[in-house]
Amino acid sequence: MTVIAFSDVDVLDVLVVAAVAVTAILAIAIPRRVGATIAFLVFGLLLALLWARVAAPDVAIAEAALGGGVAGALLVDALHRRQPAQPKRDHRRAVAITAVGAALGAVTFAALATVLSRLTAEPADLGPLALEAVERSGVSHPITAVLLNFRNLDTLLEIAVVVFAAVGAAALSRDRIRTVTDPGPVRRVIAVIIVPALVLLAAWLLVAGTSEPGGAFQAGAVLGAALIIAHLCGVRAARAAGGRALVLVVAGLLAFILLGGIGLAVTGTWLALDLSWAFAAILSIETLLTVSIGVALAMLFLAAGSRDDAAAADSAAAAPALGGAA
Amino acid sequence: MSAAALVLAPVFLPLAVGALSAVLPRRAAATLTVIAAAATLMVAVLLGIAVLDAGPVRLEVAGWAPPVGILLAADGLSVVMIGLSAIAVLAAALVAAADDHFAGGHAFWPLVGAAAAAVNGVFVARDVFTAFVLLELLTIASVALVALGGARSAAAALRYLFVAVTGSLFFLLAVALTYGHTGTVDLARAAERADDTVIVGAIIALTVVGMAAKTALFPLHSWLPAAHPAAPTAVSALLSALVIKASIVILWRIVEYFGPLTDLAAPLATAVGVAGAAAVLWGGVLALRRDRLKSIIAYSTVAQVGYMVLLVPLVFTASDPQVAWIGGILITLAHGVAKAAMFLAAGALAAAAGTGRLDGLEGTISRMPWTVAAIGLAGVSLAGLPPTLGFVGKWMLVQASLDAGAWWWLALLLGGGLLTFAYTARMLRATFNPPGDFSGARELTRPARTVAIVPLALAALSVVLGLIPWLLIDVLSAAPMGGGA
Amino acid sequence: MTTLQLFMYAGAFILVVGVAATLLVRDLIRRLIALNVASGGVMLLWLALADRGDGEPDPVPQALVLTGIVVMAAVTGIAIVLARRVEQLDDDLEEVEQ
Amino acid sequence: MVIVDVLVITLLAAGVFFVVAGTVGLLRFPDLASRLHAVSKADVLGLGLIATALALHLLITEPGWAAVGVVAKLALIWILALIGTAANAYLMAGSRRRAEVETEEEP
Repeated sequence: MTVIAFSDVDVLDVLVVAAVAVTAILAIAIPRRVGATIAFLVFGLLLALLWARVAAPDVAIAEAALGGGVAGALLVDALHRRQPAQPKRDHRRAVAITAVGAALGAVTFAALATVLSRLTAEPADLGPLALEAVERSGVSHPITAVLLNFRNLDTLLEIAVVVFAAVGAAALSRDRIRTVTDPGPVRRVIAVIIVPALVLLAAWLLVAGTSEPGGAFQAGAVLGAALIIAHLCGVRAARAAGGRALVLVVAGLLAFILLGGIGLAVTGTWLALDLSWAFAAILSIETLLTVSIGVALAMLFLAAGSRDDAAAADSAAAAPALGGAA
Repeated sequence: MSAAALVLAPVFLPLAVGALSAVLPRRAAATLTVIAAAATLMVAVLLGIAVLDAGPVRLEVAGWAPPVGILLAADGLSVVMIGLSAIAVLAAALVAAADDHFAGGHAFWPLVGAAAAAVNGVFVARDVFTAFVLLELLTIASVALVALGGARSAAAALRYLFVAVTGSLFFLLAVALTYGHTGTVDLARAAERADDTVIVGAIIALTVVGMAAKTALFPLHSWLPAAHPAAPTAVSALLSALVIKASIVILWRIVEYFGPLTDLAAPLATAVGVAGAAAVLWGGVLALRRDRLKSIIAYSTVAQVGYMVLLVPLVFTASDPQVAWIGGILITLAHGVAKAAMFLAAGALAAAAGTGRLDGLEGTISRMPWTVAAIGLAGVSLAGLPPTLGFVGKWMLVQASLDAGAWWWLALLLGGGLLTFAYTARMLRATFNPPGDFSGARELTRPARTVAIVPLALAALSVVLGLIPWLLIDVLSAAPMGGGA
Repeated sequence: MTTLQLFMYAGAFILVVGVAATLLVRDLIRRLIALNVASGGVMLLWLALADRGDGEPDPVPQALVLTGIVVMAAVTGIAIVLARRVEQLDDDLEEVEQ
Repeated sequence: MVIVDVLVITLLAAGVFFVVAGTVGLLRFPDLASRLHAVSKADVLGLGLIATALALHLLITEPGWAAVGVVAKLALIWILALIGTAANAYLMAGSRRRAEVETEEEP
């Protein structure tokens, strides 16, 4: 690589990238969980800014809703727990490990940068090909066309990832999901105002996704947030739906597979959509997927949630039995 | 319906059954899982016939051809691996259905469906990004399955998750380089267009590291002996027999398509071979020093992974790479069948004796001779002795090594076999009656009949396949590896 | 150097930093954060590659990144469930010992 | 025109000042109550001032129904932020209060 000329680069871009890099380092280097989590949330926010810079508004919305939103909520919730004391590591050893790690990292980065410098600046021809195919997909937003038509197998598998993560999480934390019985007046008001607003936003993202940025993932993430808030605010319907949550989660996946089968029966190819009904199929499957993703994310959050004090006391009482079994 | 439609059946069938199992009662879930596995086996047979007939079966999903759409294809490798997955899932499901203790809970059924769908998908994937998503589905399902082993297994499951996801990120980086360099994520199209030897070398190197971590190839193996034994027995069997094969197959595919394109592939392949050799010795020696059945078998997997990657250097040096390919694939199949038998038999013994420690198994042989026999037969196949499938695979690898003039691989193949023989013998010896005691009167909690039959049937299968290996060799030769799909 | 090259190298840097920390850090939650940082780096690299040239960016990698983000959220969820189990077990065992 | 520009810039500057002040308070104040006090009041006020500036700018430069729509969205953003911040501050303070009561009772 020759001398780096920053002439072509916007100063603001350099600043944002530098900020992203610094928050990334902070997120991994701060020893306490609270600090690391805050640095990570800032990192996610700045990333969303970068996504907007590389003309990826869909990813920016998803990052804000999922990366910063749900993953952030999960991490923040984990902060309730006492950080276990780390076994004291010999200070000299810790420095040595960090130094070796930094050296290896530098070498890896140098190698990777060498490889990356060999990539051409020419755009791939895949872009124009995909954009040109959009008009035969049933929707006008290119990313929705890729996700729900051209590469819908990837999307189906990805839904499966979320669904089975929720199934696994539910199995690993059975009987432990806390219920909020006395939400108090403030939470009740939040539930009345925020939850419908979020549900409305999710519906908007879903419908808009066929023609502009948005879609089932973003809508699902927002719906997930709404469900989590509803649960934490003690909304009775959210509590009652708890038992049937798994049914809602798997329904989206099963419907998607069924759609694949319909494609096979009608057009002779798995997951193929005929242009005459592609729009209707995409919108209806996206609606089911939104519910599926939303409920699955809420289940993941609630399964990961910390126990309340009563449960902690129960577990302390049960601990001797557990120790004996182990 | 054409043969092409069959390519996605081994993915959608278990996936749908898995999703249903999450909300169905246990009996229904178990029945459906067994039916789906049997149906998958049928599909594998039908696909095998189609491959014998007209070569690889291609499917352009959703009717979109690459580069816009996703291409899947079933060749000989896909067919035999799908067959293995069907058999392994069938065996694990039968055992888990007979005794819930071996399953670890109701979530076993949906998660097994997801894992089966993911591995079958990997076997037919020709699109690197689809392969990445499948690997992630497999990771989620397997990690959750390990965690079904009770509170103590959570730490092992989490360690497995970190290793597996980091491995996936390496692969995702390789996929990004593939797209950046060739403008496509379709394997065949990318291989056609790739012309930069450094970038292709980096793609192979990143895949090797990522998949080595996920497969537990030495020196990235240390999570496996923690995770596999911590899981419930039916899960241990599936993990060793099936799950690690997915990352192996991805490694093979990248070598198949990108290996011939760069000079850097040969040194990388040698490095993989050296790691494999070290795995065979290290895993074998540590297996000899463990004193719990499941732990010995897990270290045996670490050793056997070494054999599975041995074909990588051989396909670059042997004059007929097909022999190395087929030998490596057969040894991998043999490991799948034998290891499932071994883990299920070990689980049955441990459940009957009330302990998995070797010194607590004394006298189990006189009560459960067939279960002990299953361990013995499986060990014979793993050691590569006739008349088993393991022998056929090893024999072909020996031929390929001789052909390549690489006698050191030969020494390794034989030395590793001795180690396998030694730790199998050690397990068998632990089940004998104490010297001088011929009464055989030890009281055991006898497991259900299915639990005894299934491992024996699997062990018998490795012998049957060893006697008629041409069945598999024909399918594998019908679409030569590296010939494109 | 162009803006996209800057983004590309930044993505690689963040990835390396994240992976190194994933391997070295012991605290489970911090390790998980490191893994998420690493995945953010890969996504940045992908999106920079998608936006080469002056025209509309390639929608395919953008869709792939969306998929990747959702997958990481699911991984994070199940990892936190497991981390909680591990730490609870440690706590409970400690109490038993006391 | 100039007067409006001056007004917009003044509003923006004031908004930024309050947000920065709130953040400094969050970082520098000694305990939870005063931190919440700083961040929940100053931040929302800052956001409101910035939103007003943007709305004003838009209505003058590009008058029309489209601008009215955007202004409505800005108003909605501010109202939601207001509700969210207030509720968050209340819940955090309440949770700290309960924790304190419990620790007092325990020994």
